[in-house]
Amino acid sequence: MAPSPEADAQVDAAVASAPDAAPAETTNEDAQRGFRVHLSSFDGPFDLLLSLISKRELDITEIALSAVTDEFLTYLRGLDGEDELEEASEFLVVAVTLLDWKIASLLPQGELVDAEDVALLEARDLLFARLLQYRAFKEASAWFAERLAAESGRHARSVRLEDRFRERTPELRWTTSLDDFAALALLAFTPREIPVVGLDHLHAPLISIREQAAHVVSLLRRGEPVTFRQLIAGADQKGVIVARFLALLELYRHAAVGFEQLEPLGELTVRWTAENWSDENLVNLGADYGQ
Amino acid sequence: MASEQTSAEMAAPAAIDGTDVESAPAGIPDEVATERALEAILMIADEPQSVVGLAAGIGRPVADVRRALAALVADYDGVAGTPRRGFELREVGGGWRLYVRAEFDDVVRDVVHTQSPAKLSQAALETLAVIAYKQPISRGAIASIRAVNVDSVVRTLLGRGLITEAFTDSETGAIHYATTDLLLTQLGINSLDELPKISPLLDDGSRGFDDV
Amino acid sequence: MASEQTSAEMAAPAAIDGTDVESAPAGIPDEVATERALEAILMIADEPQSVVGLAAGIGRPVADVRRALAALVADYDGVAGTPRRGFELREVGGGWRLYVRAEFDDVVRDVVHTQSPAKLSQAALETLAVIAYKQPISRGAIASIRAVNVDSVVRTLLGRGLITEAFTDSETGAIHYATTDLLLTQLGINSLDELPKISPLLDDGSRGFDDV
Repeated sequence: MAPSPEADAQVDAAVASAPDAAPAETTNEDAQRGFRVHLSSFDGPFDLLLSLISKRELDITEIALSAVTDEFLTYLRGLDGEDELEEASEFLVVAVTLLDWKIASLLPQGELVDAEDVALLEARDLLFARLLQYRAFKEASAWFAERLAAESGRHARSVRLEDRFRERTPELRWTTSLDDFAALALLAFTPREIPVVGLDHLHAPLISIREQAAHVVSLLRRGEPVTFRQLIAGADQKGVIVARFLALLELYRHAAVGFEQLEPLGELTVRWTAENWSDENLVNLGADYGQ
Repeated sequence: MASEQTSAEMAAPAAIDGTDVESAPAGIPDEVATERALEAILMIADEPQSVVGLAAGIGRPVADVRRALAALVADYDGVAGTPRRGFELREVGGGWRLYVRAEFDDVVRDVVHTQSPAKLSQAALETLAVIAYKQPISRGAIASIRAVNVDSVVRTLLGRGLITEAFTDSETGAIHYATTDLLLTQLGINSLDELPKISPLLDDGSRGFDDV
Repeated sequence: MASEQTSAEMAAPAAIDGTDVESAPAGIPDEVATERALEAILMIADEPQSVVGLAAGIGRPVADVRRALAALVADYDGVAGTPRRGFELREVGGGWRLYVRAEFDDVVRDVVHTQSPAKLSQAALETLAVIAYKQPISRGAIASIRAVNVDSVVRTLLGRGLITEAFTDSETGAIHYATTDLLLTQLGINSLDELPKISPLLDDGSRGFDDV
């Protein structure tokens, strides 16, 4: 089904309310706690930036994600503990979505070099819809969180069956073999959740940020500046690219790398800037992401 | 089997009616007896009781059971001069169940020590929302909406019993997931219709993304 | 735990005791509020509740609680024109608990019979496996391994005689559970030593999830 006018209206309403007076729901964290972006093409809250992009009042190609990222990392340093994790998580999800969008919008895909190409426009429309969808589900998730929290405080009657009724329980039919039982135990003991709040969606579990960071570090430590394009050369999965991107952010946080981008959308050059780096640093890298 | 049981039990309420009439001079109408029998069943119920299941259990027509449940809700809520009870009857997760009334949750919390599981992460919540609105949906389709790998989160949700494997696509072999009644119960709603409406947004945007 | 609350609220009843009429501006005497709070606790209490425990739980004098319990018994029994409920409040073994009223036993038995599955659910089996390999283990510890609330499942396993309460930790008051000989019999082994060795946590959890 194509996006209906009604749908657009609803999105606009949701998005428009975000920057200032979001009623205590999803969008308030950016708007009220206030990560702001200061770019030549835009100056204001991050969430407003997203809103404008989704309303197509601002071109994604005008935005230098690296600059936004730089600002965000600076902003993060002013936060502590849980807030930092929460916001980092939030930001990275959106950044990955935007990055994904940019890659699909900007990078030549086969012959589709011409930005006016109809097919490319369609791809952008789809990605645009996808960002809207992402925001819609994010808002819905706030409702889920609220309901689950409220309901977890409720108490339903659930008591031990009185003995006189227990005798009427049908006799147990046991169909589990010893081996199946052991397999069930194994299944039950298998950790279901990486015990880091809210960050397990930032990576594909099969790709280790630490491993990718090791690769990135080995390329950079040769001393020559390397472009991001070179860093992701040969990466055959989107997940690997994302992991290397995240690894770079981590390395930047450790002041091990510096970035240089001469013009918007120009080549992103990464330079090794660490003064005393030991491979031990690598061990902890990506720990935030459970990798 | 259900029919056999039903006929067997048809006798019971009748017998109860008889004894009640003896002890209550004015005579107790059948519908009141239905309410009392429902109360008894709800007292031992471990999970929400469907109207149909209750009707079969006490051998009464579904319509009677519905009426009696509504009367009990009003009774416990104290809308007709009766005391507003410390408990209430709620329709949640596809059935009826007795709950402590919300204003007594704090009092009760100190007495019982229930083990509540850890809160869901933001990622899990968002994935849950995607599944709730788009079910049945494959993991690949979820991942393309969320733009990230969702395997571990889906596992968490499965482990919590909030989603279930609905079916496996015979062509692609992709497992499709749907939400469970347990989710409804934990949300405190009775059906998916009670989810907030955001559906107009959700029908596009998935086109063109491979259902990996 | 409850002591702070108790001392805070102990003050109120003292003042109220003789002045029931006066202290009911909203039309609800405190006595009635006590009944409602007791109702709430009794609704979810698994074990019979002692009068002293109830008094501490709601922060009222024991005498008030006794009076309120007697009023509730009369209320549910319908002696004063109220409906005779499908449940009753009885003092058993030094404590108070809600039970199904005897005349509804037949209806309830049939419902129990039709509703109780003859096979254990996947959740129950997994919980049983956790207990088998980690016994003795508390409910909290099981819950944290399973990442779900296991109260009802543990109750099922207890009811089936597959597990038993091994001991209660004197410090935390947490009940620890162990498996019974019945489980060994069902599994066809003579002792727990014959359980196949598993290496917990060796598995990275991705096995079986790598489709799609």
